[in-house]
Amino acid sequence: MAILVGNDTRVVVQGVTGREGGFHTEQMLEYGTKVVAGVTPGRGGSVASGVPVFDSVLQAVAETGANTSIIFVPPPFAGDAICEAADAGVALVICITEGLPTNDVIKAVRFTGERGTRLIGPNCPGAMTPGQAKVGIMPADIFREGKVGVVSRSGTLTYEVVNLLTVANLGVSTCVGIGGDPVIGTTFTDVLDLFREDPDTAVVILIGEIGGSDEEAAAEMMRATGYRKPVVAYISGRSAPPGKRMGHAGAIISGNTGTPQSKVRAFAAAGAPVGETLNEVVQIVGGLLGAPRGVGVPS
Amino acid sequence: MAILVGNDTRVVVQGVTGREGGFHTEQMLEYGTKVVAGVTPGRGGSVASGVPVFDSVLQAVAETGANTSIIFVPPPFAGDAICEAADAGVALVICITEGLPTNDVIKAVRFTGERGTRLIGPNCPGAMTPGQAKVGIMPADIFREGKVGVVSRSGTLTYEVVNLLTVANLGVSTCVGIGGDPVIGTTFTDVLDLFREDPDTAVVILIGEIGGSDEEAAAEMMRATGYRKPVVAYISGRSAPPGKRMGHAGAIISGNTGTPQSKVRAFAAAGAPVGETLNEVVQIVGGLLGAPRGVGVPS
Amino acid sequence: MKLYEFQAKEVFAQHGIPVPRGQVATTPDEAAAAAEKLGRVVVKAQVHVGGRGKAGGIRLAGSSVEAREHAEAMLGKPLKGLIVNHVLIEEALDIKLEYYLAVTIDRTRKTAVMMASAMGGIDIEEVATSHPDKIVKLGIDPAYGPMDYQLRWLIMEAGFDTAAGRGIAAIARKIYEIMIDADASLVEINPLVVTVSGTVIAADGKFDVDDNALFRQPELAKLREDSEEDPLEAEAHRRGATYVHLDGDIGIIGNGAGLVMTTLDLVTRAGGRPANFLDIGGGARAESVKEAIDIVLLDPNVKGILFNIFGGITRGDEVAKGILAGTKDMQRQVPIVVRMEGTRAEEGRKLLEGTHLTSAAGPIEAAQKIIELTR
Amino acid sequence: MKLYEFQAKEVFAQHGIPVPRGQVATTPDEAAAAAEKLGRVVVKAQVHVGGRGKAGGIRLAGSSVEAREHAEAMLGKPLKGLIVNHVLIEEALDIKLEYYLAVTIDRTRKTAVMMASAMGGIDIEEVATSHPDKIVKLGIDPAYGPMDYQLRWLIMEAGFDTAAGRGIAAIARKIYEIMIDADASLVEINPLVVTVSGTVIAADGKFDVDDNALFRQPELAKLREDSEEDPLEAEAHRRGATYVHLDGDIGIIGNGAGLVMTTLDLVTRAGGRPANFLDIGGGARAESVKEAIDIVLLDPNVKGILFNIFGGITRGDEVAKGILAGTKDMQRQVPIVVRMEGTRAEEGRKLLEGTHLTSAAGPIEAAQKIIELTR
Repeated sequence: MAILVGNDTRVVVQGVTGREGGFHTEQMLEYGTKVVAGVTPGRGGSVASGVPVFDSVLQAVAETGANTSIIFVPPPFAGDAICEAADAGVALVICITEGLPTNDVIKAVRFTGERGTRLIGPNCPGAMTPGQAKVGIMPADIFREGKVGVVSRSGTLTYEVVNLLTVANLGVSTCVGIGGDPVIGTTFTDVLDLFREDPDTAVVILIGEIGGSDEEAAAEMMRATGYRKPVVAYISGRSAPPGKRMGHAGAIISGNTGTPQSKVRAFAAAGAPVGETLNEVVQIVGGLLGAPRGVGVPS
Repeated sequence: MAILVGNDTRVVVQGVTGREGGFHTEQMLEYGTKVVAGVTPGRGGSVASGVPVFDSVLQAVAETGANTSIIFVPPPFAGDAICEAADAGVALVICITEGLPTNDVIKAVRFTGERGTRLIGPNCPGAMTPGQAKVGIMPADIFREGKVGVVSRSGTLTYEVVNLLTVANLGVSTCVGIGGDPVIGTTFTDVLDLFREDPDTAVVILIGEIGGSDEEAAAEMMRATGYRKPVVAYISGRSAPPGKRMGHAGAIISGNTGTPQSKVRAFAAAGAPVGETLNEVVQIVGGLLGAPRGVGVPS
Repeated sequence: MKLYEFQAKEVFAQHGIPVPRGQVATTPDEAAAAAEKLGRVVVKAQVHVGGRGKAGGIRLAGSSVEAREHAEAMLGKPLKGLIVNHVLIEEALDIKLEYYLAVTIDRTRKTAVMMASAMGGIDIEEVATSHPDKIVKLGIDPAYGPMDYQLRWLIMEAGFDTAAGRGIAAIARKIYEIMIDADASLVEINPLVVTVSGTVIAADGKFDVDDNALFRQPELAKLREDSEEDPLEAEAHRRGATYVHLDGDIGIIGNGAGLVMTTLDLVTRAGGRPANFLDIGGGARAESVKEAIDIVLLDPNVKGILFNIFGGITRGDEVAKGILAGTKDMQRQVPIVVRMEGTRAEEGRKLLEGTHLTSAAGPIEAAQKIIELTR
Repeated sequence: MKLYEFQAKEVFAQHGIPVPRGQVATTPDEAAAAAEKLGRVVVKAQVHVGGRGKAGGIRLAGSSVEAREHAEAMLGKPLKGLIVNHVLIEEALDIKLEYYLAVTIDRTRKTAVMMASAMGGIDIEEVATSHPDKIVKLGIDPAYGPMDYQLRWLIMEAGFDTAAGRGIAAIARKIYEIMIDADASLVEINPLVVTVSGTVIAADGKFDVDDNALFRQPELAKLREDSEEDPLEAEAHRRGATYVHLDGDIGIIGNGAGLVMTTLDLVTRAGGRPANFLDIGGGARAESVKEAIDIVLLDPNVKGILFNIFGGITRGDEVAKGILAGTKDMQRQVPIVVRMEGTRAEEGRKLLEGTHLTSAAGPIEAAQKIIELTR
C-alpha cells in the first residue's frame, strides 16, 4: 500500500466546518479517500461536507474507526488539536495548518511521540498515495500512479516535480509533504526509512531547502546504513543570502548551519545525485527507472 | 535474592556529606551493603563516610556501576535528586527524605515512570533484605532472615512488627517501607506483585493505615488476580477522627475515603486476615508458617 | 494549612479568576462601611467548616444597617464551635446556575485531578454519596497541564452550560495554575456561579496549601498562624511539634506517625480516650522530648501521659533524659507510663528506674496501665 | 522578529534577571542626562548587527560630556549600514569574567536547547568555528523544563566559575521561562558578566520572538514596527506580505515559499539578480496579487517582474485577474513575464493573451525571458 496512507486509511477531519477544512474534505472525498468523520467542538451531531461531525476526536474514533487525522483548525488551537488526536488513539496526524507557534509544536511532538502517534507537519500539504488515498491539499489531477516516492519540505515545488514526472510518463508511489517549519514531526530520515521497506517505491525524490540540517541527517543515515534505494535530491534556496527567512519559517541560513553547500555535500557523500533543477531531477529519475532494477545510483 | 535489594545491589548515596546521609552510609556499610559511591555537588573527588564522592549521579554510575540510589538530600532538592538518579540510569531510587512538596513528588513519579526507574518513597525507611543488603535507615539488629515479606507505610510500626517476628523466632525475606506521603512511587500493589514471584517469601505482612485507598487497591488486586500467597494485614489509625492529619501527610480520612472500615472490608473480601494488634498479626503469621505450604489463607 | 475564603479569593483575583467585589471586616462598623459601598450584600462568616449557610453563617443584607446587624451577630461568636473573627462582605450575585469546580491531588493516579459537577452549592461529599455519577474527574498529566480538549470534555461531561464553557475553561486552567504556582493541595470553587447576565464568577473559594511547600511560599506561610483553628494545635505547631488535639484525657507521645496512631488505637481499644497525637519524629533529642511533655500538658484535660518509643534513629537514652527533664519541672503532676524498645532502650529504661514513672513491657500493657492510673 | 538590546533587557528585568542600570536615549541631551545620573557609562548603539563594538558602536564615557559626544556621533548615523535611532546609556561594569548563555530552538532535537560557553563577549558563530568544543549544549525536555542537576552539569561542563554557579543557574532558568512565556525563539546573553564583586549580570541581551506566536504576545507585537530594519520590508509586512528584500533588479512573485526560492535560484543561475522574494501564499485572490505588484515596485531598483505560479489551491484565473488589475495602474511600467501552471492555468493564460505581458512555458524559460527583457 505504498506508505503512510492507502486503502486502509480512514480519515477524520479536525476543523471540518471551516472554509479550508470543508473544501478539502470534499476534494478528498471526491478523490475516493475514506473520509469518515469531521470534528468541530459544539457542532457534534450535524453533517458537514458530507461527513458526520463530532464534538471530539475521541467520539469520532469511537463511532467511525478513524485512524488518521487531518488538521485544518486555526494556529492558536492546532497544537491542542494534534494532542487531542493522539490522545484519541489516532495513529497518523497530518497538520496542514500554517503558523503554529514553535513552542506548541515542540509540545505536540513530545506528546505524540510518547503515544506512538506519527505527526506529519505542521504547515505541510499532506500525504497522498495515487489511486488509493489523498490526505492533504495537493491538486490530485497532476498525479499518476507509479514507482517514484516523493518527500518534500515545500508544497508548490512538490506539485512542480510531480507534474514533471507525469509529463515524463512517470508516476508516484506516495508523495509526502513534511512541511517547512523549523520543528516538524516527521523528518526526511523518517520518510526514507519508510520508503526503504516499501516494495511499491523504486526510487525516491527528496526536495530539500536551505535551513536546518534535516537533509544532512537524512544523507548521513543513508550513508551509515547503506541505503539501497536510489535517492535523487534537490535543494531549493541556493541563491538565498544568509540570515534572511525565505517564506518558510524554517528556510534560513543561520551562521554555519542550513547552507545549500553543506546539504549538497552531504548527499554527494551519501552517493545521492543532486539535480540542479527539477527538470534535471526528473531526467535522472527517468534514467534510473529505465535502467535495470537494483543497479543503484550512478556516480 | 528476595526482592528489590540484595547481593547485586550497588548503592550510591545522594546527600552523603549531610549528617543523616553520612551516618546511614556508615550503618549500611557496617551491615555489609555494597555502598559504592556518594554524591554531593561541588564535593566530587573527596571521600566521605568511607565512600568516594562525585559531583553527579551520572559520574557516580559511570565510575562505580551503582544501580540503586538512596536519597538524603533536603526536601527542596530531593525531587530533583530523584530525577537525576533516574536520568543517570539508576534502576531503583529510594527516597528517605521527608517533607517533599507533593507537586515535586508528582513530577518525580512521572519522570521516573517514563524512564523505567522504580521509586520507593519519599518519606520512607527504605528496603532491606536481611543477610544481603540494607538500603535504608531501619535498625538492622532487630532483623532475622526468614520467609516473611513485610511492606508498610510506617517506619516505627515496621520495626515493631519485625521485632515481634524475631521474638517469635520468625524472620524476614525482604522488608519494604513505602512511606506515608499522599503520593508515593511504589505502592502496596506493586510490592505484592513482586512478593508474588519471590520464592524466598512464604507469607506477607502488610501494614497499612488510614488515608487514601492504596490498601483497598492492593486488596482488590489480590481478589481480582487470585493472589496465592497468604497476606496478613494491619491497619493503623482505627481510632483517628475524620479530617485530622495523623502525622503522616497521607494519614487522613477525608469524607468517605481513607476510613479504616473500608480497608478492613477490602482485605476481608480478598480473603486476607486483618490483625487487631501487631501481636495478633504475628500470631496469624506464625500459624500460617507452621501449616503446610500452599494451603493458603485460613478463612 | 487552609486559607479562609477571603484569603483564597485574594489569590484567585491575583490569578485573574473573577470573584465578587467584596471586603473583609473584623468589626460591625467595617462591615457597615463595606456594605455602604457595595449595595445589596451577603455577610459571610469566615470559618473552616462546611454547611456555613445552614448554620446561619451566610446572610443577605439589603442595607448597611442590616449588614452591621448580621456582622454583629457573627463576629466573636462561635459558628459550629469555631469563633468567627472575620466576616466577608460581598456584593450579592444574580445567580442563574451553581456549579462545582475543583482541583486536588489524586493519590491513586498520582497526579492532580480536576473535578466538576453541575450540582454546585452543595457540600461535594454529599454529592459524592448521593449522586456519585454527577461528579466528573479529569486526571492532569503534570508534563502538559490541562489541555483545551480535555477541559472541553470535562465541561461537556459535567453538563455545564455551553455558553459559559469558555469562561469555565479559563477558570479551570487558572485553578490548576494556582495549584502548581502556589503549591495548593486543594483549590475548590463551590459554587462557581453563572449569573443571569452570563458572567462566570467564583462565589466561594477553598484553598488548602501543601504544608511541605511552605518553604517556597513565603506569602502563604505568613498566613499560617491566622488559619489555625485549635489554639492548642496553633501553639504546638509554633513550637514545631507534630501535634493533633483530640478530645480525651490521656496524652500520647511516641516516635513515628504509625506507632503513635497505633498507640491511640490500643488506648481506645482498651477503653481509654486519647487527648492528643504527638510524634517526636525520628532522632529526637532530650530537649524536644521535654518540650513534648510541656505541650501535652497545655491541654487541661490531660490526666496522664503514655510514652511509646521504638528506637531506630531515636535513642532510648535520649528519650529517657528528656522525660526526666520534663517531669522535673512539670506544670502539673500526672502519672506517666513509658514503654521503650529498640536502640539504647535498655540504657533508657535504666535511667528511668527508681523514679515515679511506670514502665511497661509492651504497648498493650502500657495502654492498660495508663488507663488504670488515670481512672 | 528581533528586539533591540534595551527592549530585551526590559523583558529580562521583568523576569528578575539582573541587568546593568541604564536608560535608552534618542537624543544627545537625553544621553547626557542619563550619564549624569549613572556616572561612568557605556554608550551602546541599538542596531541588529553583530560586531557592534569593533565597528565603534559601543563606547566608554567617563563623563556626561563624553556620553553626549558619543551619542551625537552615533545617533542618526549608519552603523554597518543600519541607521542608529536609539542609544543605550548604561553603567560601566567592573568585569571579571565574560560568559555566553543562551536558549534557542534545536531543530534536530525538536526541543529548546541551552547553550553555554566560557568564551563570552565574542560572536558565538566565531566560537562555533574556532572552538566548537567550548560550547556546551543541553537539550530541554518540554515536559519538565531545565532541572537543577542538568544546569549544574551545564555550568560544570562549560567551566564556569563555581562561586557564580548558583546565580548563573537562576538566570538560565529564567531565560528558559522567557522562551516559554514570551515565545522567544532565541534568548541570548553575551556577555553574561561576573563582576569583580561576584555579581552575575546580563551585560548584553538578544531576544528573537517567534513571529507565529505574536497573536498571544500583544506587548511584543507592539514592538514589531520598531524592530524592522529594512524600510521596504517594514512596509511590505505592514501590508501583510511575505516579502524579503534583496539587492538585485528583478522582482520575483510566486505562490509557495519553495517555488519562489527556486525561482530566485533559476534567475540567479541564468545570470540575473533577484530584487526580492514575494510569496503570495496559497489560495491568493486577485486583490492580493495586485498588491504584490505594488509592493515589488516600491523598490526603485526593480526593472522587471517574474511571476511563477503553480496552481494548487491558488487558481490561475484569479492570479491573472490580479496581474491585469495591478498592471493597469502600475506606478512604473516594467516588463512582466508570467509562467502559469496547475489549477485553472489555462483560463488564466487565456485572460493574459493579447496583453503586453510575456508568457513562458516553464520556469527556466521564464527566468531567461525576464533577464533578456531587463538587460
